[in-house]
Amino acid sequence: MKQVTILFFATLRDMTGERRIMKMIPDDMLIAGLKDVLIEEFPRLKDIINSVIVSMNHEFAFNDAPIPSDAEIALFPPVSGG
Amino acid sequence: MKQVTILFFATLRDMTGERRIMKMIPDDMLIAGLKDVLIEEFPRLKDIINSVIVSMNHEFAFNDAPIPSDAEIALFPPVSGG
Amino acid sequence: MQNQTICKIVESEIDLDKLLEELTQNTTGAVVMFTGLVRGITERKNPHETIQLEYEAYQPMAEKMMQRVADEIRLKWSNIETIAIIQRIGRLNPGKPTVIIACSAAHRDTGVFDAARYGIDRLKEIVPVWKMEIGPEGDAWIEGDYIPKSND
Amino acid sequence: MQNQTICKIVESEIDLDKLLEELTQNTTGAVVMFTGLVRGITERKNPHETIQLEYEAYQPMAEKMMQRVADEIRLKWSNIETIAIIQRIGRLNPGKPTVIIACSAAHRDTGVFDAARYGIDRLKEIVPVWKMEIGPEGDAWIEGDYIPKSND
Repeated sequence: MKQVTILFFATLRDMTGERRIMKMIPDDMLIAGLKDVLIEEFPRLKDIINSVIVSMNHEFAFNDAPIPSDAEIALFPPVSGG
Repeated sequence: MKQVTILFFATLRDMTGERRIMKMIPDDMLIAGLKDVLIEEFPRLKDIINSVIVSMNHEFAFNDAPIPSDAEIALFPPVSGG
Repeated sequence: MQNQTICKIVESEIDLDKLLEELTQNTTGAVVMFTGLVRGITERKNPHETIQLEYEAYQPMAEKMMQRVADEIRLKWSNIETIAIIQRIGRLNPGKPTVIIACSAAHRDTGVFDAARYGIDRLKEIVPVWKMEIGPEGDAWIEGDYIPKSND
Repeated sequence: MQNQTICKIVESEIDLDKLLEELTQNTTGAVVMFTGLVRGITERKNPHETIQLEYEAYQPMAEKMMQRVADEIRLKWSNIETIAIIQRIGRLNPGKPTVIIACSAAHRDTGVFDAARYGIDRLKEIVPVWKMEIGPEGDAWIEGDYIPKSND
């Protein structure tokens, strides 16, 4: 098992009620697997998870990416800055 | 006869040694005729008169333009501002 | 003088005159600055009035992605000298500048306009910043529509 | 608020932050400012160092022609809101801003970049301003190469 930090921004923070959580995950878990775990914990994510953007250690991350120990993972909607 | 004011800018001022002169010209004189008069007065203009830009009352003016009374005419090189 | 890249998230006003100095090297003859501002009145698509916008950033990733935008600009327009990408966050009133993309170069025909244009377009795709509209009937997040690709 | 056009020759520093405010209406979301500066070192064509440039204008005609440039911009890009065209004259050191062309609009995809680009290109064709290079071996007028046409 390894520990990761998960951050939620904008609408994702509103939907989960969380800014930042810590999680223990299996060593071989990919981003796709982490999404399933999060949907279980936050059922409101289910309908929108495919449009959620995921970053890992400040880079965009996709379903097939393995997760290193102590990764900082963030979930957020499409950006709207500027 | 009518009176006109003639202004010289940049290289044209250096070549003529004048900033501003007043001139009496015939009533039916066009810009082309005025150029001839100025070449006579300032022979150094002869070689470059075709690349000299002429304005009349703050609009670009060309050889066939008639000259109204009290016109403000300016002679200058291609612009180089900015 | 070396070409500089300034990428930052700020919470206070952006001083354009100071920024222009930072963009100016001894070879610089042309600077293009794009400024995005909070519109008080929006007429396009969904016409509405804005009371305030609240900007939030995922700051370390945002600054990294701004650096990526700058790197992309340099790859496309190799004559660009200094690049500044600055996003202001927090609550902002209509009329306030929120983002600046500025590029300098020796001459104006070196892509300096296109580079600034590309910079703001890319910022709105990959830099993790979000804005919330503060309205009389409550607050609403404004969502973008760009889904990053594996080469972003 | 009405679309404004600011055309002027000035002899003192141009305050960009103040200018940005003048360009901002309640519908404005995007401003592009082009700044031209005195290069200390020029590498293109005839490489040289510049000590100072002295700018001279035929002021009443210059302001009229700036207004014409602004009118042309509005004809081509009807969504442009405020336009500012400001030329500084006098003796200027390297690094100093000499000309600003700025355009505002509601959105960045309304031609605001192209409008500013067109503005500086046209200024360098039809606005009667000249610059003289102040050099160690004497002074020399810099000449442009555009010959106005009857529709300028």
